[in-house]
Amino acid sequence: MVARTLGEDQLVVEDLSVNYGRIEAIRGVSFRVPERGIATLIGANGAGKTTTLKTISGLRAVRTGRILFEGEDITDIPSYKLVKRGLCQAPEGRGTFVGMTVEENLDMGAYTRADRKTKGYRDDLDRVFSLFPRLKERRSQYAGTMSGGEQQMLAIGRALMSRPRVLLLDEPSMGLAPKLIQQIFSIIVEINNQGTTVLLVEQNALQALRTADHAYVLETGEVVRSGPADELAADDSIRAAYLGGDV
Amino acid sequence: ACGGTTDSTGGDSGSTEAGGCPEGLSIGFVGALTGPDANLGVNISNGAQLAVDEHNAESGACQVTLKPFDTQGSPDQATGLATQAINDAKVVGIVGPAFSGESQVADPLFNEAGLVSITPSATNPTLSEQGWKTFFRVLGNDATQGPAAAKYIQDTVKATKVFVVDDASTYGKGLADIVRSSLGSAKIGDDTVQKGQTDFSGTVAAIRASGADAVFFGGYYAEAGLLLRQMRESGLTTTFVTDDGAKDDGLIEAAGANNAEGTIITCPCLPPEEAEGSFAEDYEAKYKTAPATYSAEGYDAATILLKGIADGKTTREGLLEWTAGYDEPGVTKQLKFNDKGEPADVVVWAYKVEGGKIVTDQSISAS
Amino acid sequence: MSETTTDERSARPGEPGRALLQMQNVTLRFGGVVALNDVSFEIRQGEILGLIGPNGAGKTTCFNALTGVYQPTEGQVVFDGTPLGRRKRFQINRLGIARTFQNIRLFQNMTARENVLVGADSHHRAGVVQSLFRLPRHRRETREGNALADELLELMDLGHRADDLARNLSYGEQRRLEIARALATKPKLLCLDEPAAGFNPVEKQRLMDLIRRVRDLGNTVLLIEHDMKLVMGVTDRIVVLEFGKKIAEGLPAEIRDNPAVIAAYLGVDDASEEEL
Amino acid sequence: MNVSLETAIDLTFSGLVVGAIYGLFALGYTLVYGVLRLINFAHSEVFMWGSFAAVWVMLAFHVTGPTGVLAAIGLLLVALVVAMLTSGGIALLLERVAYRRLREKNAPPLVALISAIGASFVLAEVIGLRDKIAGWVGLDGVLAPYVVQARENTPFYNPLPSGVLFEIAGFGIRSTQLIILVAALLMMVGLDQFVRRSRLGRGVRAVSMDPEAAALMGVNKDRVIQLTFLLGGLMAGAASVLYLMHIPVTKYSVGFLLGLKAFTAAVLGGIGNIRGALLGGLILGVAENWATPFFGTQWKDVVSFVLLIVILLFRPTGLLGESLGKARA
Amino acid sequence: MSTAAKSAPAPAKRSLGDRWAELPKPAKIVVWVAVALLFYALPLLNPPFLSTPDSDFGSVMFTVAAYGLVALGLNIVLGYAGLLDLGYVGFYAIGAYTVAVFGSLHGQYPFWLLIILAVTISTASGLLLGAPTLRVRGDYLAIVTLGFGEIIRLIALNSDWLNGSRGITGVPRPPSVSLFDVPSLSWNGLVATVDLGKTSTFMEFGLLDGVPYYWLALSVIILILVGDILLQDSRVGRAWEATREDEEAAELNGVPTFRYKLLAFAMGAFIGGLSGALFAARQGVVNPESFIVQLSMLFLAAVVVGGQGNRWGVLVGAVVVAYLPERFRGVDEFRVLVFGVLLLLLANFRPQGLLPPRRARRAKKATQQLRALEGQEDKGLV
Ligand SMILES: Nc1ncnc2c1ncn2[C@@H]1O[C@H](COP(=O)(O)OP(=O)(O)OP(=O)(O)O)[C@@H](O)[C@H]1O
Ligand SMILES: Nc1ncnc2c1ncn2[C@@H]1O[C@H](COP(=O)(O)OP(=O)(O)OP(=O)(O)O)[C@@H](O)[C@H]1O
Ligand SMILES: CC(C)C[C@H](N)C(=O)O
Ligand SMILES: [Mg+2]
Ligand SMILES: [Mg+2]
Repeated sequence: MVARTLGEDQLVVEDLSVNYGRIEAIRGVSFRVPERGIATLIGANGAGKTTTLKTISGLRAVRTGRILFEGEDITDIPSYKLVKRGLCQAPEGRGTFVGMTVEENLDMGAYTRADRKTKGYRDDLDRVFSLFPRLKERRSQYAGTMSGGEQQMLAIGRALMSRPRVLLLDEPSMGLAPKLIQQIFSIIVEINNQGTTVLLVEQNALQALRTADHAYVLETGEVVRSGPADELAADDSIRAAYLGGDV
Repeated sequence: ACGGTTDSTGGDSGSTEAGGCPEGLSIGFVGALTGPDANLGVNISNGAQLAVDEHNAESGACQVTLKPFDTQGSPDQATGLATQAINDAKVVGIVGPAFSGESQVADPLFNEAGLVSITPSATNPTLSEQGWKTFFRVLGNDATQGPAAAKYIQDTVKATKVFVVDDASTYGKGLADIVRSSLGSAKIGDDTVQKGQTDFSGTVAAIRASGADAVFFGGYYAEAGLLLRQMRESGLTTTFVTDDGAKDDGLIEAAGANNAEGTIITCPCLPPEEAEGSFAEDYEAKYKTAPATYSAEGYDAATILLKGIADGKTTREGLLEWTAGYDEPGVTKQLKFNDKGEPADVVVWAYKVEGGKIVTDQSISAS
Repeated sequence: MSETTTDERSARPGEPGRALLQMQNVTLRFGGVVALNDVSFEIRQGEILGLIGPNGAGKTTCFNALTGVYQPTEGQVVFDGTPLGRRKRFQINRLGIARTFQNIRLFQNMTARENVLVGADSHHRAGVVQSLFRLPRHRRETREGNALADELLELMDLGHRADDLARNLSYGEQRRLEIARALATKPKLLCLDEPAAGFNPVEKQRLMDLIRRVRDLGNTVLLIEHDMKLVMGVTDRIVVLEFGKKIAEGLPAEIRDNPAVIAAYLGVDDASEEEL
Repeated sequence: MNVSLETAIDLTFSGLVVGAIYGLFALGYTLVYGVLRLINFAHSEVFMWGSFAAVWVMLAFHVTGPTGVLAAIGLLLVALVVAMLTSGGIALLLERVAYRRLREKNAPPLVALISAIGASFVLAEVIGLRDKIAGWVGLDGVLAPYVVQARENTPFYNPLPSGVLFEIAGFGIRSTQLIILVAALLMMVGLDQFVRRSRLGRGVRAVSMDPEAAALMGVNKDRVIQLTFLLGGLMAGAASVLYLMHIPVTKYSVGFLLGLKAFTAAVLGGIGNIRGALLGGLILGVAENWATPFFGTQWKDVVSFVLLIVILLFRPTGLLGESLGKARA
Repeated sequence: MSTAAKSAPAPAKRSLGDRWAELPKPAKIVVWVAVALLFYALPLLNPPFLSTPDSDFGSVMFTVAAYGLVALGLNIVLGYAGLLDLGYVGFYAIGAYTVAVFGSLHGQYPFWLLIILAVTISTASGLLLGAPTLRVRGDYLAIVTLGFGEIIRLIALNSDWLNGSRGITGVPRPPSVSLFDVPSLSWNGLVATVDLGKTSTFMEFGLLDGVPYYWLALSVIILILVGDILLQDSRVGRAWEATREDEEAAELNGVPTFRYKLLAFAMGAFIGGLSGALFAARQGVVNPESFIVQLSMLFLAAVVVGGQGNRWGVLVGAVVVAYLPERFRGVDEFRVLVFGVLLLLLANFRPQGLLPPRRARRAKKATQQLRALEGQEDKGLV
């Protein structure tokens, strides 16, 4: 699957530590995502995956370490500025705007874009709608009344509307039907092929490892393993711990 | 220090000292010194202060201070302040409370504590009918002011259709109700507004709709001024008649001099310039302004107490007895009370706004 | 916990056990959206019934219809012989239906035990007077409630977290606490809405065991889940919805091979399924 | 009571005038509620400061009564700008002092209400004690006209001569009233358009629904919040000048009762909704006026509260309130 | 419920709370009684610094107690059931007016009957207000209740039957049973002398001495506290909290939330009415002006500043709100300003309240245990 030529490191995380009060959620996490690459973070519940993504997006304060985006230090840059720079996250638990319609939610994805109401914008909207026909069908339904999986589609679609150069996805397959999960992963590959770098956090480790180039395994806040995704997927201890082993 | 623990509340321990001069002796002034209708209270307090100063300046006088209890004109505040005054054993007499509403709540407490209170201004007639032994007032009440106002409206203004507005206060509503019944069928419309209200559009519309040729307002100057202004600004030229609670420059200020022109004000108070002796000059010398509404009455009320103290009545009981039996000329009238605490001598005056000032018009005969 | 008798719970896959709950031609519309379209199926005493279908098929809506959150536009839900009609939600709960939520909804600022106690309280009677004067009923119910809570927390592997605030529990613990709370209401029917969402395979495995244990204690379980391994591994029968309509019903093996289900839901080439 | 056509027009028109002021004032409550889901209790003081700014402008220009029309318009515009800036500034200060820290600390929402009550006391008392405060810094002499009788009514001298413009069924529509009504409506329409056209409206709604997700979409939460406070403040400042043109006195506590009305108006119309504030204000103003001939002025507040309660029972989120798609079970 | 203490490794430094929890029951009772006695004796001890220089300490203590009672009541509504009531003063007013109307203006009923009437009528009004309006959503409930409070005041102010703005005087006091005199202390610096000149007569309810009223109110507080403790730790208390946390989830777990909200409202009204009745009996007069909206805000401030949901906290809050302004009457005109600043500071620097509810404390405790488990040291922070 690593047919693409990877560029330079676009996103670099160095020695990152983050606390919730006095609880250390992650400790000294380091990894890098090359341009046009797909990296994945896997790990059990509470390992610190979400925290890592939120910190990259500027939602959590860093205790130590730094984050580089396209060579620039973005450690202390607030999240709303990062979107403009091309870094966007589809948050865990969806975070749709429940009182807005589907269409308004998608529009929020394009909040920082100057080209709203232009063709480019409409094309993007059409693309999201063609990826998720259900959203088109329900464009004026309140997001809060959408089903769990429909909201998940909306969250991903919304993130796409910002035309990110780096897309952070936090458990995009959560709550989706099996058929749609396959679809989601092919969408990830597709947008990656179109040039978007992806950092993927997944419980569905097997799929994630199949999609990604490189993988990092998080355990209680620390990176305990890393390597090319296919190698890890073949590793017995990883299989036992995260892929459901021999069931 | 002196007197040891004379802190007892009823004043019983103090009676042994009759004739002496306890240190820190004071009389209290209970009334609004701040708040929306503060001018009225300040005038009275100034009058009383003048009396105190004059008393203290007498050689060998027992030094007295005037202790202010600022009710802001609110009965709610008055309860606590009255209790505070009662608890302060050094306070042997009260000038006030100034307004009827606060009198209503404070006087029963004074009565229970046996603390004499002489009001220079509260005019609600029911105050003297509660059987309070400590209640005295040095001016006529609204049972005379009300009919007098009605008489003036009908005889002098020659209005036949009168719209009566009150502010729901003890005083304003009490007085307005008396005016209403005195007017009889000449009263063609009614409204009650609220203290603190500023927008009177509804009332103005109702007045216009009634086609009244005179409006009587029972209440204080803050609301009277605004109502008047809004009437005039909406083009109503109806004669505006109001009461002692509105007899203050604050009325003219709130209404605007042009709008206030020609307003009639009734008051059971003596025009200060008519006061006996050198009161007006002394007042002006001290405060750099002419005495205003009820300054002279305040002076009189304080004087009664101060003369008692000078006579050695430095206990609450002593002063109460002294006041009940008082019969001497004051600057406003002969000061002498009946068994209800009402003054013997009562006159109601009409005033008029002319050239941006309140000037004396005429006295209205009571009958 | 042990209201059901042994013979009732012995209903096995395919066996025609007594129908505990019947959806009878239920239709539910939201404006133009038909979330449920003439859906009928039944849940039998003592079984684990899987409810699957694509996203937005109407599974959660089904839960909402049978717990009183929404009223069916047409048709009715019959529980244990009684039509639910316009019963209030708490009344339906007291009839014996308990549920968990697709998005966890615990009483965040109460301890784990208190969360379970709220559930246990649903079949208690003590009111203000009883509580104020610590009358016998209050004391008995407190005793029983605490015993039940301990038992259930233990069952859900939460014994050590009994006195922690719900919001301080980890995600998986919160999911299990939700189940404990629902069980505390002594339901005849327990409805689980995607209980394994966000779990990794190991945790899913543990959850499967748990669900079986709950069933073995005499409960009937209605399970919504997208994880096929879990669904296939634990359910006795499966009902499949698509666009608000029932498109299939049967044993897990039948469903797995049902072409309509594959087309609508499972997808043709389910690689992960093969591999596992 | 028989109400003639003239009286009906009188009651309705003057009700609309007051109602428009309520509506303008109510925007501050609605905007802040829209984004923070909090009742900005100190908004009444934002209004009050604006009114004093306007009074002081007239004092500074030694206005003591009607002037020529052109001069009057100039003066009123100056007063309007100064009052709006003052109120806007106070609103920003309020956000900074009473709200920001609490937001950062994720404090329970009611605490913000208490913080706002505290701020409201402080803001009101500073005006109520301005004579004393000026005394401390030794400026009481210089500032005398601005600080006299700090607790009492302070008059506003309207430079605009008022006269009847035209009559409807015998009722004279006066210039001041018409100006107030038109100005208030214009400002509200302007704000509504601004919020709709700019990204602000969307940002506000997003922040109120899910601040974290909003940040991830590129919404600068702090900026959005500041902007809502600022806009609410500017509108309150404008409302205060219009109010003074209608009722030419103010005092340190003027905001309280009016704020209560404005807040009621906001809720009546559906709090969080700009057009709702306008609608609520107008309805409230008219209803209050009509209460007078039927029940007496003393009952008008009861009438408006009962009206509010009845409306809420039938429309639980107010007249134009959005029926929020709630998070589902 | 001390299992947590058992299972968790004991933190290095035990907090006061832990040590208290470990005391044997008789010892606890002794401490409780001692504390209660201290509170009864407070106005007689007249402690220097604590005592109010500018107003009668006994009267101030009564006011504090009345506010404390109100705060306890509002705490049930707000702290437990999570209902924002901005018109709580309405119930206070109803309680006060009931006593005044039937004790003075339109009747001469005996005092204790008046109290019963007062709580009955205020509870009924709580039910009457709650039944239709408790279906209204959270924030809207705030304005509905605010309106209710205003309506009550306006009715009192404008209805002739209630004497309008004149208010009602001659409200009956509790029947006195003058038994014996209790002297109070007088302080000169830090030296106390027994002041025989200033005595309080044991249960003589007169005009001047606020102390017996304080004793009465304190006794009522203790009764309510006991009830509050028993109720909160019961099915009812849990149902309230569950309703506050997540109404729908509570409903689906068998809690009839509407009924419990109404119950909380009614109990709040009961306590508010009771407090109002005591207030009227102490004042001897009631007046519509005593029941303005701002008072509701003060009540609310007491609950929030103290720590909503914690009964001890809200009592502390009541002290802050009722006592501090009296203590510092010296700053007179600046009282409100200072109070405003104080509210601002408290809100910003103690957002959880002076005594946060146990849930916040429990969360903190959990954090500590977690740290202890992780083998980290517990630096600072009790
Ligand atoms: N708001 C918070 N307050 C306190 N602790 C938190 C908070 N959010 C997360 N944590 C803790 O931080 C750690 C890492 O959590 P995080 O959500 O990053 O894990 P995760 O790997 O994303 O898990 P999951 O697979 O469940 O999403 C956990 O121990 C968690 O309990
Ligand atoms: N209140 C509502 N208003 C409008 N449409 C609604 C409402 N509630 C649900 N729907 C729609 O009904 C359909 C069924 O939703 P439901 O939540 O039952 O799906 P689901 O099967 O649980 O899906 P998922 O697996 O994604 O959770 C969806 O298309 C949803 O958008
Ligand atoms: C000072 C006076 C205007 C008071 C008024 N006469 C009253 O009775 O309240
Ligand atoms: Mg996560
Ligand atoms: Mg669902």
